[in-house]
Amino acid sequence: MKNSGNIIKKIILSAVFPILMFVVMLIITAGNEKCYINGKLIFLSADLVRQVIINSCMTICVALAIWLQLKNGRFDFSGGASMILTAIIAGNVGLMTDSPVVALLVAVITGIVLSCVTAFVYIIGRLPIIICTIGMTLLYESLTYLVSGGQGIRIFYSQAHTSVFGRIPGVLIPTVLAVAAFVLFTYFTAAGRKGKVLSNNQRAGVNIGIDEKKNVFVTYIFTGIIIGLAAIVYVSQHEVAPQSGLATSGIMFSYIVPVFMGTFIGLASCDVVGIAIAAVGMEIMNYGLNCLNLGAGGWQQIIMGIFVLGFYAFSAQTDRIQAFMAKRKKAAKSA
Amino acid sequence: MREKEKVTPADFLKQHVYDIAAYAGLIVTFILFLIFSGSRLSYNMATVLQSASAYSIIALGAVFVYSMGYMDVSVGQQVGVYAILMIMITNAMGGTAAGVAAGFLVILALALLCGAFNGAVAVWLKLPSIVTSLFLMFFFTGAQLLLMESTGTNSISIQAVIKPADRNMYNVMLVLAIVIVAVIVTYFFKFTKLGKYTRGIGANEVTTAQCGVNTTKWKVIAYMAFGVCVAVGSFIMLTRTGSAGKGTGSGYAMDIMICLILGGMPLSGGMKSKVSSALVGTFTYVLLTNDLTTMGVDLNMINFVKAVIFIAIIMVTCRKKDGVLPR
Amino acid sequence: MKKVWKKITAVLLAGAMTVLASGCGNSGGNASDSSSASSDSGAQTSDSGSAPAAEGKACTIGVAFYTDTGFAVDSTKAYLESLSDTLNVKFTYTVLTQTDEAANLTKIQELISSNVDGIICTMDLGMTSIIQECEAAGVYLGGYLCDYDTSFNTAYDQVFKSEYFVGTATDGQNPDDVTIGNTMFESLMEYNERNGDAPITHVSMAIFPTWAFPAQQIGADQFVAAVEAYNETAETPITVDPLNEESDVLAFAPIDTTYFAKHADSQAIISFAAGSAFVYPTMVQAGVDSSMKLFTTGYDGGEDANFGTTGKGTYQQTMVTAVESVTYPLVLLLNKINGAEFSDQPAEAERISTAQYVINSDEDMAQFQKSCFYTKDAANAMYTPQDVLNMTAYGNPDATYADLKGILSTMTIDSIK
Amino acid sequence: MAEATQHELVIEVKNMCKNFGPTRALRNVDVSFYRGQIRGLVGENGSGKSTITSIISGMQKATSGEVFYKGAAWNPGSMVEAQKAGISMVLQEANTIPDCTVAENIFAGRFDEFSRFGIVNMKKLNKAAQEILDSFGISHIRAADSINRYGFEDRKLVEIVRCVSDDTEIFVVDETTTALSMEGRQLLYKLIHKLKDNDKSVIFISHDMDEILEQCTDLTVLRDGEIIGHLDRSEMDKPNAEQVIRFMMVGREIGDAYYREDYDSSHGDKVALELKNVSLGEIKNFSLKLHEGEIIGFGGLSGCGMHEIGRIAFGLEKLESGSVERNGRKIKGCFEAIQSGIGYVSKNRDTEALILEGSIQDNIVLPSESELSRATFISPKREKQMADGEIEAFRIKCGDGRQWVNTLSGGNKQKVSFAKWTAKGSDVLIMDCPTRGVDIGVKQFMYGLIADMKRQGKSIILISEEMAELIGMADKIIIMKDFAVTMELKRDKDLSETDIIEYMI
Repeated sequence: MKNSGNIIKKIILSAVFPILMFVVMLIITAGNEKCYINGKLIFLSADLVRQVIINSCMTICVALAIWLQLKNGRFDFSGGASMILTAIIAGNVGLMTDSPVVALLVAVITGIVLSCVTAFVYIIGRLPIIICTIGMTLLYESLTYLVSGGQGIRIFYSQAHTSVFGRIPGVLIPTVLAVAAFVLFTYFTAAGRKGKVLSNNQRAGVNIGIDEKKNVFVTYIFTGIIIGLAAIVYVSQHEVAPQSGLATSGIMFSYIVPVFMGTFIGLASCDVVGIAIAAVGMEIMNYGLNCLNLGAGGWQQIIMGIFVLGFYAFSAQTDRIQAFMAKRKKAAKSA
Repeated sequence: MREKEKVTPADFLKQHVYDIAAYAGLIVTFILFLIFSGSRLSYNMATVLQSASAYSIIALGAVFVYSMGYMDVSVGQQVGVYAILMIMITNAMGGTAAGVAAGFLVILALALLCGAFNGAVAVWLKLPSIVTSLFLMFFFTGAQLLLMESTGTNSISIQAVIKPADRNMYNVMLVLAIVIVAVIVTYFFKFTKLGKYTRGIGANEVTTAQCGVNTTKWKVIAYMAFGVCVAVGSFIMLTRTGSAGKGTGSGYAMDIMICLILGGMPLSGGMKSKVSSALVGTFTYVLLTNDLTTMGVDLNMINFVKAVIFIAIIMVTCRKKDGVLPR
Repeated sequence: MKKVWKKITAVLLAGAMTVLASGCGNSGGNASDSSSASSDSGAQTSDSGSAPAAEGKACTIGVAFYTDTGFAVDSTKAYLESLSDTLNVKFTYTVLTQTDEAANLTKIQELISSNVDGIICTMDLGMTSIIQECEAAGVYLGGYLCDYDTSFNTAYDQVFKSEYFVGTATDGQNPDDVTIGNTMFESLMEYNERNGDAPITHVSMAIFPTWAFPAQQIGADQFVAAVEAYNETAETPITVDPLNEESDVLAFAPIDTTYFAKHADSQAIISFAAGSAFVYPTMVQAGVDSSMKLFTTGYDGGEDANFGTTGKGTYQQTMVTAVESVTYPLVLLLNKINGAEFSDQPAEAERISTAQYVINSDEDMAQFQKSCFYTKDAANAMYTPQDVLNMTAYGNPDATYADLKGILSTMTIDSIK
Repeated sequence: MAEATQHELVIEVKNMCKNFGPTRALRNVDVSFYRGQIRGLVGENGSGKSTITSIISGMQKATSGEVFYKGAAWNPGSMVEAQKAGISMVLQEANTIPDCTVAENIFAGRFDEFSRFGIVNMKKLNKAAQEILDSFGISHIRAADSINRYGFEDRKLVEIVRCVSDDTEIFVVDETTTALSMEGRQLLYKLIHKLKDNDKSVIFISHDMDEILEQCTDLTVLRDGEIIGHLDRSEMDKPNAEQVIRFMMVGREIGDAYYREDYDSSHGDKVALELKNVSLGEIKNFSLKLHEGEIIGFGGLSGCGMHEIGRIAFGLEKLESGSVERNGRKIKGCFEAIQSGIGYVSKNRDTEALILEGSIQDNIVLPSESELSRATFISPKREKQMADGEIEAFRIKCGDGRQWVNTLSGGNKQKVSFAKWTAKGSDVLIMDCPTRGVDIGVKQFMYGLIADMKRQGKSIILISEEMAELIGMADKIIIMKDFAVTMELKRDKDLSETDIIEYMI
């Protein structure tokens, strides 16, 4: 009984962020005349739900791919590049075969292959992960110019029958698969458990008998699956041009905020839920900003920056807050 | 008690393999440069000098930050905003020399402020300094867009003469600028507390702090030193075109990181950090890009070739021999 | 020891790869012996007094694109390469940024370093310093697909009066003679004629910021004026949502889904901004691609799948600049390099509007699909290599500047072979 | 050389050498281990005990020599390989994995045994882990709990549980007991005797002579990387066994210029460092006066709070109340501490005291840069002079000052972390376990140095886990337990370890 009560409490705690976001944006938009068309508040429309779901799904997929590596102690810079290259390959194949399902399969396979290549170079080269993945990012980005004649993929998303995974309800399929892959890996597989051990005490883990190289490979396979799924959502929603100069890291970074926020929010429940909720909250904010015409351009960047800093600064103080709370509790007890 | 060991050539190679690799990269790109520049060699030398000037000055400053094991992703946007501000201030003051000076002082002050922010706020709020620089990146991206929107054009030009009319004079000026900055940075990095402490912080922050070093203070100073170089670099970059736009400076942060890696700078910082990595890396990078263009490499292939070379070099310079995979 | 050598070999290998890769680039690009050709030209450029050969001297022209991929780039490359043998020109390419002057200057400097004799530049960013470089190196510069508006208005003396600037062929949106608003209106009328049962009566617009594309604001005003004139007599007047400064001006990011809420009654979007990249994706995402129509410019590939009555029929108009218009700067550059000049050559460089392929029906699309632009095949070009040679002053003594200018106005949808 | 002949030989080390750079840790060692034995390995720090076991159990490779395990050549590539072949080792340092459950800690290397198609059956895993814990008699540790909930001692027990399985043939206990309370020790003793009775072999490394004499069936003594001799049970039962063993270990009577010779505990009157009613966490109202020329020793089990006292005295901790003062000046951080002439040799030598990836010179001059700096300029020549002076004075074995610290042996590393403060000219030195992992020669050198410092009027806080060291060096010994002082002892010739121990446990 106590346990179920706990879960409900956790869920409510986790849900506070998007609800708060919704209320804040509602108040702001309601107070701004720009947000009314014919006396109707555009923030409160069916479009809000649709956009938030579509964009959250995209965010969740990418965020999970980033988080899976981070959780295992590696910061993988190349995730964005793998995703873009996968998206271009899968999109072109999907266009050729006229089948989104084939595209999905190709995306997952390509994602796995690229991730394995990254893992291979990492293991063989014994390079620090950031430097290694910067190199792989440059390589994958350069390959975006060499596949499909450097054209990227433009019309996959714009054809209704190929872009089913970019819209409701199709977008839910890759998202659910990505979440499933993440949960399966982290909470059920031996590799996930080993990864957890390695990330907490790498040397001890290796000494105890974990084959680190094998573990890295398996982790990358799962990352590859999630990257593939993220790629199919991405290519179903965007036109994908070839990239260069580590621009893909920018694409990846634009999804990284929910990762950090998610892990913090997830303290109240678990990381997957946290990331999902953070994604929803962020998208509500974005939609509200769009209603205010602040969704793009300079102000959006500045708001985003302040938001990131503020959130980070807040979450970094958790130990101070906890210490403060503990002190108060103690004081209350003794009193 | 002291036994001087004999240094064999093999040992020498082993100890200096990173340096050798970095310099080999520079030499190879330079030879290719000589071969493919053909009849316009002297012109092309000026080209390389000009495109490397801003990079090398900023990279030299970045040595302080990278030697602590930190990085700054906001540099590109800072350069952009500084260039635009410099133009706006100069033009507002009627394009006079005083305007140029005032503009430079303003961006210098801003750069120092950003340095202090990166150094101090990160410590106060217990944030990794990448987060504060991420914030600055967002902030300056926004500021750059807003500033350019306020001008109503996609490119604004400075109304003062900030570049000698004579091309040779200009090139000499650039060489002088690079040399002066390099000498100053070398001095501070090798012969003063600043460099010793930043390297110490990079190698082991706890130890350095326990040696009585106020790490917060020196972090701030290191970031500020970097800020000075960013301001100077922005000005040098501005002298090239005399104009700036929304994309000015974009990609600088990543390019400088690549330059430093190519020059053999360990991203984790520490005692192996060298000033020379900045110059070697920058010129390798600029020469490589130049070579690929003069050689007429297919546009779609250029990035691929660069990536392969980058991976080959890091395979040599960054390989770790340890029981566990490096993170 | 062994390991050390291994590492050193790796570096050298990387160097060797560079050489190899460059070899690939050369053989892929041009079959002619480039090294001798380029070194010759370097020496010959200076003595422009010598008598030009009919086929022109061997020379290299650098082409700086505004983007690295896309139909316009590929088809331009294909067309230029087809001219290479006949005109005795080798082409090398580079890509400029759209926002960074210093980066562009570097790219142009690199082109000059690789021994080009002339440059075709599709961007007007950092032009004052670029033209200085060209003057210093004795390299001529021409424009293509770009109105050089910034230079025209703020640096006319430095750029247009420079003897090294030959002029530019703009992409039909020259701020001096904007027609795009009227074109859009005509396409709308044509659509309503074809669809008399369900005409479009309410439209909204989208443009890029004025500072980047001044012609688009003018075009929008022109369109509104045309509609107002029409409404005075029409039975079913057309409503145009006035341009909302915030939501309808795209800061080079796709329009937002809230656009559709803000223009809830609109049946079609008249996008002066490149619609297939900045408007259409959002339409698909919001699910309005079958209920709303899009009149726009540019062709990125794939638009034909939903054009006119095909597919969802979202696209009802697009406009494309023919790749053959590159002949304008090319011919002027070749004249300069070969020391020849038209008898009616104007004293200062000009910017000339190119006629556009206006595609606003299924038939137009079918016609467009035969063009060099669409097929990326020079065999479909309007002008053969010999035609181009005949346009030059040295290849054809009778050729005139007026003819060359005239050619730009012929490049309409109907002239596609 | 008395060998128990009735036992079967299980592992044999022949002519083994191991060099760490210039240091020779093992010199031509021959030793055999038999089934049904608990063989103690004793010797001073750095005598090579751990080196032998770590080579046998795959942690490192021998420079030369051979090992035969069950009759075949044995050359394990990793600890994993050794463990699979039946050789398990419990290390001195904490080696559990934080943020994971106890069960995960126990089965980290063996998840696959509980997996089908790569999916781990956590229920089965937890159950198996609990069964093992129960069988070891430590049911108070719950398999499904996070390891973070348990203290150092329980974690050590989990480690032991992780190492020992049915397949274990050889079990190596490397100075594990220091971390354990009596209860934990009893558990471990029971375990090794059970293994012995099951005809397995146990290698037991400890500094606790009583423990060794009580628990081991055989004993091997090492000194400076060489086997000095073997003792069997009967020899160990002789009344003078302890003295014999000690003599074998040290090679001469203890007291000969090893520790301080004088028993003069006088010191200056001036207070060099004072802690006034300091409170931090568990430590409440702690006060201390350190005088000029005084050596105060702190003893206790790890976790008793003595290490924290060292950190507090150096200004590394933010105090809840009270103050640290030197010459009337309050010390609020290590910067002020160093400025007022305090130096600190951390017990975490490799992570706190030294920049491993830096040269000897870099390390030595780091605290003194301010003194070396002349109008911002730091002369490389003066730096080199300072470093070379210290290298010379400390007789640090190295090529030159540019050699990296991580290539040095433990003793020489420790010399470098001392040299930092002598170069700086610090008058008060706080040393936390200064002779941990240091070989006997260096140890002797250090003691000599500490004695010299006292004579020069410098003040020293000596925090140590080795009681002999405290007895041998300190003017006053403060024994701590559970973050409080349990006893203060004056320097006395007759002071013995047993006198101290009762206040520690």
